[in-house]
Amino acid sequence: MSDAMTDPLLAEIVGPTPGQMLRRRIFGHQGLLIGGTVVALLVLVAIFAPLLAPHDPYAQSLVARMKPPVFLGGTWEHPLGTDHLGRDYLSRLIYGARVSLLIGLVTAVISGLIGSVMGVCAGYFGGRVDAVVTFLINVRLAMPVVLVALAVVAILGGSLTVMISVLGLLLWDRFAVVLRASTRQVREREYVAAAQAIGASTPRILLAEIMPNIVNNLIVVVTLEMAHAILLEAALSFLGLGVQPPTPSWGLMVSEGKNMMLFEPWLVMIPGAVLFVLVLGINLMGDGLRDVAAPENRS
Amino acid sequence: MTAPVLELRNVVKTYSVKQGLMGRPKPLTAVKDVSLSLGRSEVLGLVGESGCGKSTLAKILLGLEAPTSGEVLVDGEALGAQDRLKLARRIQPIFQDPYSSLNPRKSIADIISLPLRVHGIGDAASQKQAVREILDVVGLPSRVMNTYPSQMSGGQRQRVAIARALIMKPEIVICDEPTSALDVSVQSQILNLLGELRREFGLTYLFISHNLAVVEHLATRVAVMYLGRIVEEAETGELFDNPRHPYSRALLKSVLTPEPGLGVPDTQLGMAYPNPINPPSGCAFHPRCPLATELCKTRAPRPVAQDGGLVECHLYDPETEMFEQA
Amino acid sequence: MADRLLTVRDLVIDIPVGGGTLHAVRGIDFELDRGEVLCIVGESGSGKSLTSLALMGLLGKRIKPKATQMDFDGTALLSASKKTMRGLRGARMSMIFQEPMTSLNPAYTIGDQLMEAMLLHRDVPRSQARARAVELLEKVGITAAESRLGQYPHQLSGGLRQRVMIAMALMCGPELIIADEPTTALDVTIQAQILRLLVDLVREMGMAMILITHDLGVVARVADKVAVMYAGELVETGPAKQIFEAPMHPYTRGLLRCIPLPGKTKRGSELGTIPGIVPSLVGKVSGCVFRTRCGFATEACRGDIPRHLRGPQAFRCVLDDGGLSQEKQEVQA
Amino acid sequence: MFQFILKRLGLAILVAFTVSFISFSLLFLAGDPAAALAGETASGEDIEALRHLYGFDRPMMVQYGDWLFSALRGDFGESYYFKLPVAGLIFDRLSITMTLGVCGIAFALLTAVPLGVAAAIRPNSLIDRVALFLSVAGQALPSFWFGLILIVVFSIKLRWLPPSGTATWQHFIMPTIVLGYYAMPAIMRLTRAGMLEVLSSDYIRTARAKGAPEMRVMFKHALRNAIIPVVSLAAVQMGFMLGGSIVVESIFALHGAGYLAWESIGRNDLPTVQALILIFAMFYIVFTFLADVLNAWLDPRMRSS
Amino acid sequence: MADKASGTLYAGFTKELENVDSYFNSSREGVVMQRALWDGLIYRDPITNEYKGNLAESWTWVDDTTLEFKLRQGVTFHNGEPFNADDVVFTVNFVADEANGVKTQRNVNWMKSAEKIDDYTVRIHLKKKFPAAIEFLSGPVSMYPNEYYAEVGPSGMGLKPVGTGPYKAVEVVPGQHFVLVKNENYHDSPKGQPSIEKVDIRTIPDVNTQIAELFSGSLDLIWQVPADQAQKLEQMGGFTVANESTMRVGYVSMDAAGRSGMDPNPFTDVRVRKAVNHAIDRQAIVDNLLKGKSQVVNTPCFPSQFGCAQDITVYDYDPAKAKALLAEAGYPDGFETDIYAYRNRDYAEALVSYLSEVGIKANLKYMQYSAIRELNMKGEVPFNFSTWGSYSINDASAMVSQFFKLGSLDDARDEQVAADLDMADTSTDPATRIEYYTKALQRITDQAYWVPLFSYNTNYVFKTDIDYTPTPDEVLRFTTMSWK
Repeated sequence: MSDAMTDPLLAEIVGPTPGQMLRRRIFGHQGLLIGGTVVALLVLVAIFAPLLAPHDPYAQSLVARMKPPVFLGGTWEHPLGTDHLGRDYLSRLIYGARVSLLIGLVTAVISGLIGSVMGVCAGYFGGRVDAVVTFLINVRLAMPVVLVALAVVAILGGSLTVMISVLGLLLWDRFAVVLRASTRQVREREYVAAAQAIGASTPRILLAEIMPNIVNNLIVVVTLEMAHAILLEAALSFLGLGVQPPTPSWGLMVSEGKNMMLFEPWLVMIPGAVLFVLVLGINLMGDGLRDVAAPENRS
Repeated sequence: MTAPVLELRNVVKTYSVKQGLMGRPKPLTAVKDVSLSLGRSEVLGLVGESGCGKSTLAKILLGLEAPTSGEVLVDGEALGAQDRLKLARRIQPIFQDPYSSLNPRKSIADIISLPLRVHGIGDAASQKQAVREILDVVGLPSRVMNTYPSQMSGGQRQRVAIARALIMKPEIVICDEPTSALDVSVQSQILNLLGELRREFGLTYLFISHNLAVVEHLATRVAVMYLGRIVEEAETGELFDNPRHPYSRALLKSVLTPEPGLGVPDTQLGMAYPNPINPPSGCAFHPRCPLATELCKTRAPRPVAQDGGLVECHLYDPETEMFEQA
Repeated sequence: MADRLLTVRDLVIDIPVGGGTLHAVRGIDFELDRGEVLCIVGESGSGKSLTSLALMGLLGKRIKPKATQMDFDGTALLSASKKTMRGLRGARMSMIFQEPMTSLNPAYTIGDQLMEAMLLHRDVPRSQARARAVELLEKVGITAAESRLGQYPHQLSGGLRQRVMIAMALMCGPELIIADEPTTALDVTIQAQILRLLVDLVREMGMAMILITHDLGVVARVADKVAVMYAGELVETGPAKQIFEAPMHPYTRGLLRCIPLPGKTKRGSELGTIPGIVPSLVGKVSGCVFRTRCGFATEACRGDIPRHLRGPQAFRCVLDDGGLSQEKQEVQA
Repeated sequence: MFQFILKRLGLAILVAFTVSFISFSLLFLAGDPAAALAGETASGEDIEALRHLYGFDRPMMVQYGDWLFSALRGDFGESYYFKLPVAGLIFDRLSITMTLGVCGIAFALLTAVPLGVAAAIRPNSLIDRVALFLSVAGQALPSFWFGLILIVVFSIKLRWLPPSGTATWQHFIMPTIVLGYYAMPAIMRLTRAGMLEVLSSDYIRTARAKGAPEMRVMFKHALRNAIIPVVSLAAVQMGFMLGGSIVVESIFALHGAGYLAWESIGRNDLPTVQALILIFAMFYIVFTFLADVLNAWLDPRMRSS
Repeated sequence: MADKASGTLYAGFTKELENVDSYFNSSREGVVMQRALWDGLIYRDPITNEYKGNLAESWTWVDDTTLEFKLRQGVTFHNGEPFNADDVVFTVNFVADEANGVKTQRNVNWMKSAEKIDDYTVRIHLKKKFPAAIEFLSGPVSMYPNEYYAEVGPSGMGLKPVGTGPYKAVEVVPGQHFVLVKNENYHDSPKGQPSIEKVDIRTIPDVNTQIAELFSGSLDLIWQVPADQAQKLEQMGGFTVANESTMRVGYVSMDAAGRSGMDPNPFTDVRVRKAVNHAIDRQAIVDNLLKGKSQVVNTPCFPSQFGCAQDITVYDYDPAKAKALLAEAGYPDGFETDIYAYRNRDYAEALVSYLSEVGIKANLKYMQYSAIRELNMKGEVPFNFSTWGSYSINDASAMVSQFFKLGSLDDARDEQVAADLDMADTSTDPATRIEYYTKALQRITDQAYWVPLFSYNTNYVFKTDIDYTPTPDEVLRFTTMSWK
């Protein structure tokens, strides 16, 4: 039997499904795999913090303050030593992962909701809606984030809730910018016109036709903004206007350790390094996701 | 000609266009007072250069844009007054770019069944059955239902787009350059399919194209558009055998058929296509027209009936002195 | 032998891709004499553009073309130094691209871009380059040429830009022009104008041209010689008249049948088709690549494919007549 | 072009007004400024008197109007803490912040643009990977931590650089690096992406087809186009940097405007904080405005429209 | 580089002064500057606590509300203006006028006016009987040049201070540094003659940076160094680390009067308050966190203050007892509350941790002092870790009477205590005063209205070639410093 006798259409459908392609790209992307692994590990650490932490992160022992970590001559009782109140540093780091990830995630969700709605509306409806959203983005970008966040936290008092609300209300700009652009792009696609011609309602078009095509961009921005929020929280906590002690936040740990930085540098190095690794992991993951899921938006 | 299923009466569409990033918006009249009618089972070919307003016209017919003034009638009913959903059952589009007209994140079954779901026709099972049937009609095996557009070739995608357009059995299909993105060998497949479907389902097409050879092959009537106006409209044979408007003549001359030795024709057209924001005075075609006179620069011609068609040129208007020269 | 300008023997272009090697162009041969117009015609993905870029040495760092011979007027293009190639490009061989909208640098004026090639290759003062630019702009039918020099590309329409591109290619009076789908992005009426201009200029200046297109209509009207390309191979070559009047390869015949001819094809009749799609060229490719879409395909098509000569016309097929007799029988039956 | 500038200016002014209103109302909700003003020993009556003296008992819109009108004339009121005009207070410190900002952006541009270009010329090469790593690491590096590490290494261990203050140019080296490194990744990525995009564009192929040497293609044809968005980004980053210099200034004890902002927040010094938010926002607005104008001038497509 | 050879002493300040004019700032650093740049009429020896004449040669009480001073002759201000009765009259009348807005009114609002008798004799009239007048005149009340001050006012004085003190200010760059040089014409003051030629005081907010500068040699002296760092510096050697106690007392106040609207409000129950007292290991905090000369304090005042009895009711650290008391009060599982704090976040954290061990979940609200104070005055703070420095006044009235006399900051609102304190504050008889202070303190501790915590200390760290002995009043005196 000759090749020509076989169904030509059979021969034609050889390409992988979008899902297969995605999987193939994911597993071929080093940065994504490394970043994803780091983030996954830290997420697991956060989830299983009570099982992993050797001590109660809040239990202080004023007679066992600033014990050095095991690699600097400490004991395995406190593998990473103790802080200025004699609390187990490792346990605080482990619980700190919860704080950082929680802040990152919830902030990204809040700002993501605000920014996506604005961006998608601006991109889809254009005209006046777009003008208003663009103006709001401009206003938001003009506000110095750190300063405004500091001021608000100083006014309302620092707590996890305040922190998350403030960051959530401040960090929506990138969502709006990116989703506005990608919605505009998708909106020009003929399948949107086709759906309109079919008689599909605007919410249906937004949710069923446009959303699936911009969700990749959204996920990318979510990861990058998560990293941004985590860094900002750490910076604010470092400046003393972030989450309140005794909550084990990594930024706060750096801030507390800073006092003894010149004598016990590990107090600063350890939480700073963990923060760096987490944010690096999230960024690698975000960059990777962009390369993998929305390669057209690489910049 | 049978009773028109689709009629355009004095349709005007004006956009406000910004020049540059921040320039002052200017009015751009993309469609200028166009009247057209489409009989049942007719294929009206619409030809013209890019920017002449043919795609705007298509959008108006699909209800994607509202005309600035004028009326669109479907079976004698004004379009604006009709329910959008009702309209969607009667008129469906096939777009130019099969890569952009299918949502890449949806399976073929999802794409084709979307009209049924939007209109709430049948349950999941019957929708699936309908998809299977329509796939058969457009010559695709039902296996493709679970694949995605990215897995298909351009020709197959265009078949999917046709299947989506036909699943609700519309009367009218607006084909906006349906083959211009395809290779020749695939283009002929799609043209054949469109012909078959028309015969089988008694479809009416508005067939927009810049490829005159294709229009000649498929259309029963042809309308030639220039800068928002229909400058000539006639039965296909009549137009191709005896083009009247100088623009139609130039267009026909530009068709390069694979016949060796004929050389590249001289269209005798002036170079520049005018800026639609500042259209020329008088007859919009006069700057490019080899036969233009002083009169053409100042006075816009009016449509004149000619052998069952229309032409809009002073040369054919018995009331102007140029008539004699033609 | 006529005044041979270009000889290509067994040109191979392999492109490394994710899953292996894409054998984009496989062993093609052609030659071109001074003053001749060769059209390479093929559908998308046939490798015709890659061939032209290979001639110009513009394939990029990742892609290394191979050939037993690729000579331009005695210069071996593949072994020439970068400097030699730069000396040829823009001076003795020029190229015109498909997209006039994006092929001009938006940051510089038309004048700057026109003069650049001349200033690079010829030791002339700016004033002379400028004079030449004005002369050529007038030649390509642009009015008020002098004032156009100060304009930026975005101020020109597509047709005008393509004229500027043509003028730019002509600045140093090249011996060979490679035009890659120069009119595809343009409207029909403009297409005819530009093609006419190009052909006239080529004839007037005695240049050779390689025109790459997918449009058989363009080929028929412009070409002296035609090379039909399918999936990286030249399936048929020969003089234009012969190819159109007596196409031998099943693919050439199939293509011609697909096109409706106003006045010749019966209106609304069934057009010819070529079923299926171009096969993937990644991995091992052997035999006739058209066999998956060919009505006359047999087991033999998997093996080596002979090249048949009919005077200046040549085609590759296992059948001596390219299946022509079989086709006639089918029509009768 | 002129119309563009005018329109852009209008937008900038509108943004400035909105920001001024937000910053004013934000801090207006901060609680009783009179109590903050009165200090440790004041009685209820003292506070009441102060409230009246400073006009805190008037409606908010009146106070805003008042404040804005004065601010337009360069009068931002008197600092609660220093009892000195805020404008002078900020003006004194702005030069340090500006110096830092200019050095920072210069550092960022001087490292990011060459790296970005080099990375784009040879994608996936070693230099590309190094550049990518630097940018990814830069985005993940908490600047407060980075600053502390630099102090430990360069001031304490190596004793090469002074840890704090502004006396000499050496004092600015570490703050410049910390601040500039914050802006570097984005600029690097944009340069790289822009160069990659431009290098794959048709007109670069045209330039090569003309026989232009590779260097000329890179710098004359490619960089000229790729750099346009970088100009905008640099301006935006400069705006962000000035607003974000709080952390750096507090680590290196630079008595600039950022540090004043942090201290003023701590002291509840309302007029100073309001003025600083407005001034930092104005910097951003002015820089982006200038960048847009510069962009329009660099890009002939916008220049002629 | 700072060293002995350069003759310049580089010192670090943490806090930026709002105004160098000593009447218009309220910080410790301001007091340091005040003692260096200006003189008071009287001087109190910080060691012996003996009052000596400074700008005044002698003083006498004319009556209960009038003091007469004989002024020292031949003293000139830094700008050459001679010092005489006009300067005293102007200064006193200026600062005593509330409208001029002296920052710490308490320092000056007991004076009514001053009156010139002759060029070198003045009288100061008091509003009412005020036994601490001498103490204040030897402390915060310093004399300004009348002509200059009238001309430039507080803001001018802040930028270019002029006094009679042992040092002159030659450069004032707000927020950055102050440069003082020795006053060569300094009068024969009990402060002694300055020895160090030049003092350059830089404002460096971060203690770490200060230490880094100390390491790199660009600072010679820093103070207010936290205990941990001071200890490390001492261990390292190469620096002199001196520790002195201060009068500042840390305490926790509770909403015993039930003003905060917390419902239920456990603090209205004396058993809960006692439980809180038992829950905190104050000695451990002192030993491990404050260190130095800090000590546990049992009553709401500093032990050296007149009338500040210590051995009344002492609550020892006994978490079991605390739990029992809580259970008895109906909170066997403890309760949740907010605890406010404005400084020493680590101490606050330690408190929170102790409280949580007995089941009291205290959410730390770390805020600006002014913000907490505002809330506190409205009675919205249920639980507050705070401190009080008593303006370094060695009298219990400076602390306990500030908080328990039904003022807006009084969370106990105990009329009995208020009445006793009133007796103690207004009596002139030391025995009566002691009796009533003791009575009040007894009730306060019995009722456990507060948890008095500890006294603070200050660490001074300086290069070994500097000779200096800090005093317990937390004032840095450049005059008593010298190079070895």
